[in-house]
Amino acid sequence: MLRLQQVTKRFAEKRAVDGVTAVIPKGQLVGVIGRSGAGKSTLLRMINRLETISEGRILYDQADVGALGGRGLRAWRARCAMIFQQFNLVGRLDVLTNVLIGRSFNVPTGRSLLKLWSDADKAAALAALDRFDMAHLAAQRADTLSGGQQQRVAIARALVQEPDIILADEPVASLDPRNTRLVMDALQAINRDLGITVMCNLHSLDLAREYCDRLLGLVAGRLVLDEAPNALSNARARELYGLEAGDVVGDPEPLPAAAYVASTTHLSIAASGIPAQ
Amino acid sequence: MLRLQQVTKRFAEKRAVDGVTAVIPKGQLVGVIGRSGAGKSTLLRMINRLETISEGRILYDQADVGALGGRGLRAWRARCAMIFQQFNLVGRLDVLTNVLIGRSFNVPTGRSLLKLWSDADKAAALAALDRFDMAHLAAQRADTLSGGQQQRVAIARALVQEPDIILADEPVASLDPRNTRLVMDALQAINRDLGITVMCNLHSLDLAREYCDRLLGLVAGRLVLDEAPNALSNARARELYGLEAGDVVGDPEPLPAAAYVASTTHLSIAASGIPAQ
Amino acid sequence: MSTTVEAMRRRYPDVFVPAWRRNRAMLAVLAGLVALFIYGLAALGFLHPRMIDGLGKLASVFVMMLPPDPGSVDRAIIYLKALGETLAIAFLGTLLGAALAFPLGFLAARNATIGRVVRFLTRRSLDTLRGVDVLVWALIWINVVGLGPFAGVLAVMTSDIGSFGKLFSEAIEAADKRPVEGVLSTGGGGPHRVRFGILPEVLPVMASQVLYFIESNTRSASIIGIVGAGGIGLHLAEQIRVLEFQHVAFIIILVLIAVAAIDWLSTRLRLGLIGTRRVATA
Amino acid sequence: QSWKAKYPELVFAVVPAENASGVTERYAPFIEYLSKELGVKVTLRVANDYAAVIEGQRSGNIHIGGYGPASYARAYITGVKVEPFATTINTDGSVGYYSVFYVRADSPYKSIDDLKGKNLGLVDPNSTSGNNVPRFALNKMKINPDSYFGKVVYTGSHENAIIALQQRTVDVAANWLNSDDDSNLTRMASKGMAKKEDFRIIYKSDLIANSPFAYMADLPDDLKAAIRKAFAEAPTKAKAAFDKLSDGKDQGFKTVDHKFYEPVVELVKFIDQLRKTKS
Amino acid sequence: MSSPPLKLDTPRLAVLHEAYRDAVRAKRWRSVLIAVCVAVGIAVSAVSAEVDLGKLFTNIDKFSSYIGRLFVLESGQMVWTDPVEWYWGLQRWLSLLGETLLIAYVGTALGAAAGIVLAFLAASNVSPHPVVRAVTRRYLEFCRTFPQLVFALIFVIAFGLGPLPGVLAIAIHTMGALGKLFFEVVENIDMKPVEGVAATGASWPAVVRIGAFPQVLPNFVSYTLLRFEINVREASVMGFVGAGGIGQDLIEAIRKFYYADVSAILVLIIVTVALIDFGTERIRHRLIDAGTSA
Ligand SMILES: Nc1ncnc2c1ncn2[C@@H]1O[C@H](COP(=O)(O)OP(=O)(O)OP(=O)(O)O)[C@@H](O)[C@H]1O
Ligand SMILES: Nc1ncnc2c1ncn2[C@@H]1O[C@H](COP(=O)(O)OP(=O)(O)OP(=O)(O)O)[C@@H](O)[C@H]1O
Ligand SMILES: [Mg+2]
Ligand SMILES: [Mg+2]
Repeated sequence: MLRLQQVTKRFAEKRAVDGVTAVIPKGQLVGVIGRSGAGKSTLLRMINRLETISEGRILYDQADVGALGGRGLRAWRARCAMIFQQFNLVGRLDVLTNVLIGRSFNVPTGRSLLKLWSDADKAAALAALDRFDMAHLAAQRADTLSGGQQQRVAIARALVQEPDIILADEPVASLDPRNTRLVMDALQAINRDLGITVMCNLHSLDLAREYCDRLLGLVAGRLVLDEAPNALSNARARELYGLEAGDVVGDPEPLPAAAYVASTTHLSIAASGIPAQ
Repeated sequence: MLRLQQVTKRFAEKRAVDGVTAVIPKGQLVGVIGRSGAGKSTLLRMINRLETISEGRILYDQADVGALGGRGLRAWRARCAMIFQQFNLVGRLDVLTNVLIGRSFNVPTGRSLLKLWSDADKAAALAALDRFDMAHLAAQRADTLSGGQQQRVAIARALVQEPDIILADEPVASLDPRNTRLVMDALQAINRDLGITVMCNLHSLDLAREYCDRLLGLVAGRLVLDEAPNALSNARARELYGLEAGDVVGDPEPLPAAAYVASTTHLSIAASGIPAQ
Repeated sequence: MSTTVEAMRRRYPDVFVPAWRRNRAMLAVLAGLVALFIYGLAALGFLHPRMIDGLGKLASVFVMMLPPDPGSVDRAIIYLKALGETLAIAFLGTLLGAALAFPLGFLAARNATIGRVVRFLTRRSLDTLRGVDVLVWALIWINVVGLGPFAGVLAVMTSDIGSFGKLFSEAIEAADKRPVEGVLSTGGGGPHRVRFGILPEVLPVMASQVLYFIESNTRSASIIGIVGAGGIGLHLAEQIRVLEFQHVAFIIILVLIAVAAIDWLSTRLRLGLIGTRRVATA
Repeated sequence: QSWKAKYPELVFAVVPAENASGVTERYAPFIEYLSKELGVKVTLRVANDYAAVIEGQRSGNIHIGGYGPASYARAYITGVKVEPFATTINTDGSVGYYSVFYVRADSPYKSIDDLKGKNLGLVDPNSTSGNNVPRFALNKMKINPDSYFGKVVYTGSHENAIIALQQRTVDVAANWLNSDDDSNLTRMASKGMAKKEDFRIIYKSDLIANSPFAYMADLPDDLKAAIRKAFAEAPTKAKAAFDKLSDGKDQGFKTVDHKFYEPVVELVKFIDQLRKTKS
Repeated sequence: MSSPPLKLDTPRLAVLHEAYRDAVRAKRWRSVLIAVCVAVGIAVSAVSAEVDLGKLFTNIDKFSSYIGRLFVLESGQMVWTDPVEWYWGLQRWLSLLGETLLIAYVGTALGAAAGIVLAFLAASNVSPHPVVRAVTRRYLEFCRTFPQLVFALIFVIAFGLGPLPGVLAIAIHTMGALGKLFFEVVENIDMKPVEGVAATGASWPAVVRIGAFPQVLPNFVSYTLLRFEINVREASVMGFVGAGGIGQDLIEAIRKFYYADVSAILVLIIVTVALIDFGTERIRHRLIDAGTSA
């Protein structure tokens, strides 16, 4: 059970996360939603302790996550896998090694330093890659992959960690529909079948509604919404995102073009020096 | 008018883009769709000449884009703005400067190197940022921004270029629904009102159908689909993405969980040495 | 379990080949280097019993240096003045060298040069500048400006251009190419690419190299002594020659303090430029 | 005096002696005295290397140079237009020093003849008393050191030569000596780094002329005369300043000319000749 | 199109512009302050260092005076007319060069290996503990500040004459110098991969080895090889402990004004330096472009 108690993160005077309190029971699939810059990534990063916690506490079962250090912190990180918004792969290493990094807590340091992974680990990594159609690229350098390919490598890395919790920061942002399905289904399957807690930042309300057991909504760092997805009315969602009516789900009604043209005009004046091609 | 003639890109023996031929008339809003790794980014990068063209030709009006060099190439790039999948901002510079870089072709080199931007340019950049709710962050360093914020900076940079063509590589991948609307509407408004051609890689078929005049579909680098969005049948889309029936648009029917568990089991066996928390 | 491994092995046999067998050439080179190293140790007398006997004597020399003592207050003042002079020469010479090497660094970098021939010629010129002994540079400059600190500035400058040019070019080559692409895609030219795509990233590296060289030139100061600029190096060499170890210790402590000060400054400056982003690495 | 307009500043360059410290302090009062006597500014430059003084005089940037005997000869041979005009007189009235070979007192060696196949420690290739004179002397004995001795090593400094002898790295070592109670060995003994009784001299060279001061040959004659006069009068007119130069170990200056250094020039030429047969 | 200069007319833009200016004002002041400090530093140093540009420019023609003499044989001919005479000592010089290379290699290898480990302990972004960091930094400072000459002397007294004390002195100095350069490289890396590895619970050595090391390897290699090159050139300093090599012959030739020998040896050294540089380039580019074997 993960407990957030008045968790706050300050950057200089700015509060990126502001007094968030929530209890996340084991085995839930929680979606975190909110506008860009609302503090979603920062919240997940604090749980993994990649950011220090400015105020408040994060507890897992009885342990105070904020107070961990040394091997205890490493063990916690190994148990709570993180999928990063920007993938955070080691660009100069190949795909397979990037995935195997997920096993480093469990492998003696000496072996991992020399990259002497066991065949079993390699097989596990390949299986995870294969799951996302990526095994054939195992030997390619991570920084030559396409965006979606990198994202899938990052997810495979989290899976081979065999964590208790997965923190996924927009795991499907760069993926096409089929891979989006693959990944969300995989997260759901892990969650249902192995009882792993999943916290997932999502931009698509459709996906959030479809897959999550519960939604947390952030606005400017504050938790303003905590309910079951089907209880989330369109009106609430609109508030959260500051949308015009009807924009929440696939019901197109674009903003009046005039709103844009107003500022566009400035632009074309400003650049009047350029011959209009 | 942009003409692609048998355009091909090889990385070693791999063909990332393979003999793509298409004619894109002025003022179209073209969506490029395809699975992750299909070659969408590579195609856009070749048009901007960030990748050399291995075979074939790209023509704009009469000019051979592949043969450009020196100032001609710079002029071409200034006219064909690129929005990158990974944003490609200069992390150590502030937001406003990053946007103003979009004006570098139009400003005398001396002035731009000293960052002596004119008030008009600054106003244009601020207007573009403001358009996406980002003007208040103008002085923040780009590498401390959230993912979606970075994406919006990148889009603002493209807009201040006042291009003839905008090449947008998944411009909404990291954005929440409201910002997705904002950006797509902005691209549409530019396209409609100023007649700027837009080529846009998109992962969401919903968005592609809603906004684009025409869709190009890539599979393993080959152009397999070129039609109007409403002509795109679900069956075709399914082929393109290799999806199960019903997966294309918001109609959930996840893959059987068993398929995943099969490989999950391997994982947990492979790591049998670790105490289960 | 073994079935999975077997299955995967069948499907992706390459992955299961041990890493060392995949890269034999690399391994051979490494083995060669290690062998040469061991040969070197033996040839240079490291594996000699004398080595162990000698370790005991080390301490006795340090004892001779205690307590550090400049002899008299006058001498301490002379040393301080000499240190100040050395700092001035090192500062000016290094800065000039860096300024002249700055454009050369770009010409010598693969991703910023204006042509392969230019790059080749620049790199070889830099090699020459570095390859020529500082003593030779000193003699050349003495012909122009005579003995004195100015010759020291010029000699420091010339010998640093070669090193800076090389270091700068390598920092530039190692820069991330994504921001560069971002700038190019807007129609930016060479100068823009350098100014916005490369400079923000390499400037902190360059700054720290310059600061390091100021520090290093303050320390070594051998050229400065040769060209008759006095400086702390001259006093140090003198005190070593006459075996006044307590004076030596005093001078070393002076230099240590100066170096620590420069180091502190350099850290502040550099972190100001790059901004810190610390991760608890456990 | 017409030369004052042309030479408003005279540069006096010296190299720290091998065996003394505080060169700047030593010279400061003397420079002040010179400046007062000559009536123009005299600037002291301390270089760490004779090569710098030689180059400086060649290019006309140094008007007065303090040389070692060998380095003066070097300047002469390489065509620098300089004239030596003064050298120092030691307390005992001598105007030079000696090069000696030491062996350990407990060793059986009595003369160079006993040392065939043993190891010789020289100081450094540029040292007069530590390299050139020993080689010259050996040559006069018809000995080619590189084949006669087992190994010839440069130890780097006079102190190192003694240390090397102490540690039996070499069996015989070259060194300098002014007189029996003033030598490198006595100075090391006073520091507790060596014991004088542990070593024995088996060879002592002819006198090596003391270090000369030399001015540029194309200075005006009256300036040259003024400089010579100032040097000659220093011990009487400015005793304190003069004594500081050598801690009172010198009596005064002796006027010399190039002839006085002819033997050293010969010596150096001999050494140069050896060079190409060395490899 | 006519171009009426666009003013910040809309009030909103004016406000935004003002806010931006306020925000960057502090930064700009800091830049100005640094610039002023550097300028003052230059002025003070120029006075102290007796900079005299007039002298420099009037005498600049003498720049080539010494260089010109370097290429003349004793016989008065230019060196290239008689390469055999020019390189009369080739055999000896080559063997000395070999010796120097070996000394520099062993010294650099010892120093660099220690420097790598210490660098990660000293870098503020990956150091395991602030105390470790501070202690390591002070230690590195000591190693590179303590004069090589003194180290060598101490080692001579301890171990006797020969290359050993020279190599040890070089190794210690190299450790201090490279350790510092290395940790600054480490402080400049992209932290995303490091976070990625740390987030899996990897141990400190593993985080450093996998997340940071591949990023810094090209820089480490080039710094190490540059240091190797410096050590090749500076091994001559060690001449007085009996570890001279080619440098000692060079210094002797310079001091005795054997011009042709100076140029001959310099050319040998320059070629060596160029070869090392060339090798550095090859290795670095392999690491930057392709090498998955970091
Ligand atoms: N520099 C490179 N070297 C080798 N292969 C590369 C390189 N760049 C791209 N590729 C490969 O080319 C293929 C196409 O990549 P591209 O980035 O164009 O895909 P994409 O359609 O944009 O995918 P995504 O939707 O995931 O971003 C991929 O398989 C990728 O691994
Ligand atoms: N190191 C930092 N320094 C200053 N501000 C920061 C830093 N990191 C994040 N922020 C700010 O904190 C806020 C929250 O950022 P965060 O990355 O958590 O947003 P997010 O909800 O993940 O947004 P997105 O959906 O766009 O990824 C943003 O306004 C961002 O600019
Ligand atoms: Mg985020
Ligand atoms: Mg892509």
